Amino acid sequence: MARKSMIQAINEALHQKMEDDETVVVLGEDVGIDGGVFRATLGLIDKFGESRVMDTPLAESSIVGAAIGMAINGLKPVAEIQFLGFIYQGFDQILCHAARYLHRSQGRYSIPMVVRAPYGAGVKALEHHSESTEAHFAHIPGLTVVIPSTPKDAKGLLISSIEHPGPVIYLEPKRLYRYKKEEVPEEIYRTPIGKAETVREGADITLVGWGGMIPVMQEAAEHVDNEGVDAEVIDLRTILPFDVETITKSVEKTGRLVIVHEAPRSFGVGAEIAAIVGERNLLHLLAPIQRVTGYDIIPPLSKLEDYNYPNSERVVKAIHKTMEF
Amino acid sequence: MARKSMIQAINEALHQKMEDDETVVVLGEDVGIDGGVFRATLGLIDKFGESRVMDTPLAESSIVGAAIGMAINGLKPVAEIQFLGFIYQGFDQILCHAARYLHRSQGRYSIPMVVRAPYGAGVKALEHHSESTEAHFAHIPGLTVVIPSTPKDAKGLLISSIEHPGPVIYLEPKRLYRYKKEEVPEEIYRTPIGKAETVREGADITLVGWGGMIPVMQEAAEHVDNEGVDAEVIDLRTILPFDVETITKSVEKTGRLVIVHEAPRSFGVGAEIAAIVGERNLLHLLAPIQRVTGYDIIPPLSKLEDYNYPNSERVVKAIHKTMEF
Amino acid sequence: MKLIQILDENGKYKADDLADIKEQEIRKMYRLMILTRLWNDKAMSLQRQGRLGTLASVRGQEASNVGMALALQAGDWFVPAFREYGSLFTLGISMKNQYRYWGGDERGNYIPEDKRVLPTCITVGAHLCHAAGMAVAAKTRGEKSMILSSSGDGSTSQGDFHESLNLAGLWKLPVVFVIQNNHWAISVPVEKQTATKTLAEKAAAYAIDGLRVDGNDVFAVYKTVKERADIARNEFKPALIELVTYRMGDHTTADDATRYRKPDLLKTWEKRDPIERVKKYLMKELDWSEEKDKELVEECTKEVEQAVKEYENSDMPEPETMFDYMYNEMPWHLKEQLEEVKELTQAGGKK
Amino acid sequence: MKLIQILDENGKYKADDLADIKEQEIRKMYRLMILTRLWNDKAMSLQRQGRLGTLASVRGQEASNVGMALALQAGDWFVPAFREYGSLFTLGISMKNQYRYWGGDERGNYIPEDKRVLPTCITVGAHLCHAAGMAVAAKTRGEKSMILSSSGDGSTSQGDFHESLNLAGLWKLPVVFVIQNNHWAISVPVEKQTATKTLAEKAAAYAIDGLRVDGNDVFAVYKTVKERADIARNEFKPALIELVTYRMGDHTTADDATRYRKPDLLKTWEKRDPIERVKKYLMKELDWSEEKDKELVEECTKEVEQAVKEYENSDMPEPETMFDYMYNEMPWHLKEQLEEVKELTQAGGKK
Ligand SMILES: Cc1ncc(C[n+]2csc(CCOP(=O)(O)OP(=O)(O)O)c2C)c(N)n1
Ligand SMILES: Cc1ncc(C[n+]2csc(CCOP(=O)(O)OP(=O)(O)O)c2C)c(N)n1
Ligand SMILES: [Mg+2]
Ligand SMILES: [Mg+2]
Repeated sequence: MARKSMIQAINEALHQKMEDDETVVVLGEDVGIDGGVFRATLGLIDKFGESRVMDTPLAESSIVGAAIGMAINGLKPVAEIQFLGFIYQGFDQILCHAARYLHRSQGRYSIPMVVRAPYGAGVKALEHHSESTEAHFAHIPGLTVVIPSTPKDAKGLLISSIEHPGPVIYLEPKRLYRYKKEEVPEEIYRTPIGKAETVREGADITLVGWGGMIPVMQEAAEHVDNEGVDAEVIDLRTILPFDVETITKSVEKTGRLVIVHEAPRSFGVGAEIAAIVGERNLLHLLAPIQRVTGYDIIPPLSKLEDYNYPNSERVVKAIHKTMEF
Repeated sequence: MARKSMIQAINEALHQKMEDDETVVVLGEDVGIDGGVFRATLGLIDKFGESRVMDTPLAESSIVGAAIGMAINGLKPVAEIQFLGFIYQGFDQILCHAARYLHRSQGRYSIPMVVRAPYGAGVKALEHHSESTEAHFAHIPGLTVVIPSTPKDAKGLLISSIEHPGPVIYLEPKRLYRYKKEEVPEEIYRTPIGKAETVREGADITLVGWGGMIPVMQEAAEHVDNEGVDAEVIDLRTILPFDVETITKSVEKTGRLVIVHEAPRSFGVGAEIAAIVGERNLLHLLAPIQRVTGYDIIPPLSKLEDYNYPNSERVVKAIHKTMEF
Repeated sequence: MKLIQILDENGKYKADDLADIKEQEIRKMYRLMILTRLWNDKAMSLQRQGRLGTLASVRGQEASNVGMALALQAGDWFVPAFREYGSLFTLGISMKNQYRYWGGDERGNYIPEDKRVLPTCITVGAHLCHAAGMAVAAKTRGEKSMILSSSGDGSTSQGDFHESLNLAGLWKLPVVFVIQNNHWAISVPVEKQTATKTLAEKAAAYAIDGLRVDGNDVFAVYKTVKERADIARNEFKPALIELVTYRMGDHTTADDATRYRKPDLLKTWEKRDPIERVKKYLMKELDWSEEKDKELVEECTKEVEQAVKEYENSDMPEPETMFDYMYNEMPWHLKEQLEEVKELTQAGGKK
Repeated sequence: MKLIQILDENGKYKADDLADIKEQEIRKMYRLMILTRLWNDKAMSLQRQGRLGTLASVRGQEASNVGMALALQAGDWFVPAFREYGSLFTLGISMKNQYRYWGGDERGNYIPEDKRVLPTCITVGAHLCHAAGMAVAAKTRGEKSMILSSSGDGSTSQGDFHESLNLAGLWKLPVVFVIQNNHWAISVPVEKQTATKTLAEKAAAYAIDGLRVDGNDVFAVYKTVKERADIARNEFKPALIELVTYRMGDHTTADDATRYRKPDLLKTWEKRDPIERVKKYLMKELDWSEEKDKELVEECTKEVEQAVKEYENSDMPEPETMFDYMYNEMPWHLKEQLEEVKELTQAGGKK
């Protein structure tokens, strides 16, 4: 087993699934000779050729739309949207078509496709390059929305997503692409969709987050550990359908919940988690559920990026507030 | 004062604002000689001509996008999207541009525009004609999202929206277009954006909803009134930014909250309301907050439409459950 | 741009062009056009009686509908918008199911496993991208098949039209995009969609061939689409084909075209009726008679009535079916919601 | 399609075509191109030192940038994408602010009230719709002004390109769409964007004029855009102008073009440098000398260095400014969040 970064793990998953299943194809802007602007598709075109690794014109609606057609006609397309901020030109195709063909055709047409997109802040980029709008996809019935936070999960979840019979939005926290390396099994393996991972067990308070927030939450958990607060950290991994059981069980144990996401707070994914925990666990709650999130603003350019991106200090503050309630 | 339906009130607001302010223009599919498929723009073209009432090509991205340009260059466009289900072709223009020019230009360019769209089920139409996806717009920083539920508010809120200096998504519950008539003042008047309306005062439980749900909630409130439960009914009217004070004050009084919306439940607007009330009013809550909503499915075609659309029976059930907790 | 025509409104025809269309095929076309019109007439009357939902009438476009679908070969795909049920019948999709669909029952949109047809697509233009993607798949596999999409004049304004044609031209895809130019997008005449004189000339922007065909001439439609389907299938050369036809009815039953359309326009087009001219041809060339015609109409009427009967006798969809096919496997939250619905309906919820 | 050229790479020119460009204007063009290149070179080196963010280099496109902007008249609007800061300088937008913008400070995108210029638009193609809408407004008011948009070869694939040009052709809008065809969209060469030989020929799909210009010939760019701007302004006739130029650098500083681009391609285009050929012309015709040239470069370098100084001396934006201009009036939830931020930063939050 070799140590790999998340981007290497993603690249490996693509290589292996393309080898494993000749119906898997890759398309998107610059996915060919360039290997993608983050190198996720590096080397694919050399190995699998232009008919399976397609540099597309600069047109997101047809990237998603053509992928739908490919899926209907026997392929398993993995479409790359260069940055999540540019997916909106193809949003109609996702919401009204990818997510709906199975129902519209009453079971005749499954849409086994993956739309991959780097998301979130942390690389000091230009406008539209730092968006974290998973909530828009979570509110689309028929979709599956997946966000890994480690190299190992990135590979396992991408393989599961490619093998999934329906459309999957697979969001990659670009800040973690090269954040750390870890042992990643060589072979093809699956990380289950719909299952959260408890990355740190704790008795006093539950922290739920995903993607780029996991290291932030872990740092906060270590910090309060020194103060005698034992935090449980849950990596949600799948946003839709999310693993409600792991969350509610944890809250039943701890009685306290802080949700962390970098997306704007209002009407974000955190709201649904808070709402459902409130519905199911009201009597377990020892304090109000807190949300530590990006603000309801446009992700700032590099100079102010860090002020919007939740950090462990803000999470610790929320933990304190919750513990002291 | 004459009695008018909601669609008549909307039409009157458009006539009056176009007369009042020559920078107001209307554009969209079939808004000209046809007067719009629901007749919201009836008679405008005769009075104001083709240069101010523009039948556009069938292309939503440019309907929204051109409206943005008009707004930048001194007009106040009111763009009609024929049904909310078709707005997604123009979603990028709304999210990445209409909502962002003010910030992007650091105050130089305001975008005084309104995007009107009929939304929601209740007219037994084809696919995409019954969507209620206000949550997608609520999660866009920079937007204002307004939904009237009465003829009087429809006029007052549309006038406020047209006069608003920023972009407003104005959603019209098509089921209520001709639902009832009421006295609507002849003159130009404004209903404030951001203010909810308590349409029924009550002491025991708070019901919050908007648009097509208001009559359903009122019916449920009448029903439980007979059983001795005194329900307060709040018409939210503005979804973003919503009137948190009216809701939390009511919950502080009643200790119980049921949120009603026809949109899919998960990650809907109800989640944010539940989350924020949970944050602010945990100790006031006598029972878990309930959500009575459309299911997480594609709005069914006519034969099953009523099974997805929340009705007073479902609201009453939730009230019972909440009261009995 | 030249308008391709074989059979004119008076039944006059270009014999050379017609040579390779078999008699049997002509009879089939005629029958399918009549069937389509009868289905349509019946649907309109069902709608008026509240026995069917909103309907987009296909009256006037029967030659376009039938001609293009007949041009397909086994293995080819058909990707319709919403005004192509004549094509669907031609391809063997059941008339009953179309009644169900327009009657507000999702099950009507089910396409049997042995048909290469997509379900109705309401979002104007979106399905053109799907057609392009399907063509990529066919080409990747080296399959000898092609994709035929159909959409209206209004669809040519959409970004998706542009992106799909660009892809098809660039990647040399086995796809033919048919535009049924019926002159209207609801109340908007085609002259208000675009400044070009024809829609076919838009093909130039994608370096693909554009052709313009009399869409009320079933022979020309059939022949042109067939030729281009063959080229697409064998040579990977896409095409854009504009069928010049006319929407004789309202946009849908929810529309009233008298609000925006001068009646004399209709009269001009009535003379160009796609069915009448084939009848004239049949009379002149294939020993047809009023009597035979009446028989055929009666036979077709029976078929339509049988479909109506089956439609009206079919069970109401169960409320639980709203949750079907949302996912290949139902996730927990839908299971919970399904239970809610079951409880409500068992308690005698509103039907 | 013919390529419009006045000044070739050897400094040879068509005297007739040049007749109506004044000497003074030529000197101005030259100066602006040099300024742009120097600003750009400096920006690249600041970026390498971590003193600036990701930058899209404009090297090689100075003639396109400067020529099109100079063609505008008071009252006209300029609607750029992101590779037009040479145009912005030409229009009097401050060099300091462009450093701030590319340095990751929103304030750099502020456009002074007296300039009719839109801020940088990153979403490829989207701003073409805005240009069309602005042209509607100008026409509605009967104003004598026009809108000039600029975007890249990649943008021609977007649905928004199609929809905007269709609108412009249909409504006869006073707008000119300039495409800076620099042959690349990141790693994708223009031959992989579309099957057409030129981008200008796409104008046919909208019944508007398409023109193709040597984008490294500042005279031809200026003259052609000016002519079409006049026509747009006075006759409400839109146009599509393809400027054939070349991206001499990487896509941005985050890109490495050696991964996908053959070096010999660059050499060909180096010979076509837009600045060199004007220098040759100046030398031959306008009494220019190496000495004067050096002086000019020195003068411009000082200007650039002054801008750098101002940029680097300008204060960091306050964290609170993230909330500025989200709304014309700040709503309650942003006020609350702003208070959160203030508390955090006063408590010494991470800078
Ligand atoms: C994207 C989108 N916008 C709006 C509509 C509403 N609508 C339904 S049909 C129609 C007109 C379509 O015109 P055309 O494409 O010419 O097809 P036709 O109805 O004439 O067959 C419109 C605007 C839609 N279905 N999809
Ligand atoms: C809608 C959209 N998709 C993707 C991107 C990412 N991106 C930035 S620039 C670029 C290439 C642009 O090419 P072109 O239009 O030719 O302009 P150039 O960079 O050559 O000036 C891409 C794909 C984007 N900015 N917008
Ligand atoms: Mg039409
Ligand atoms: Mg380019």
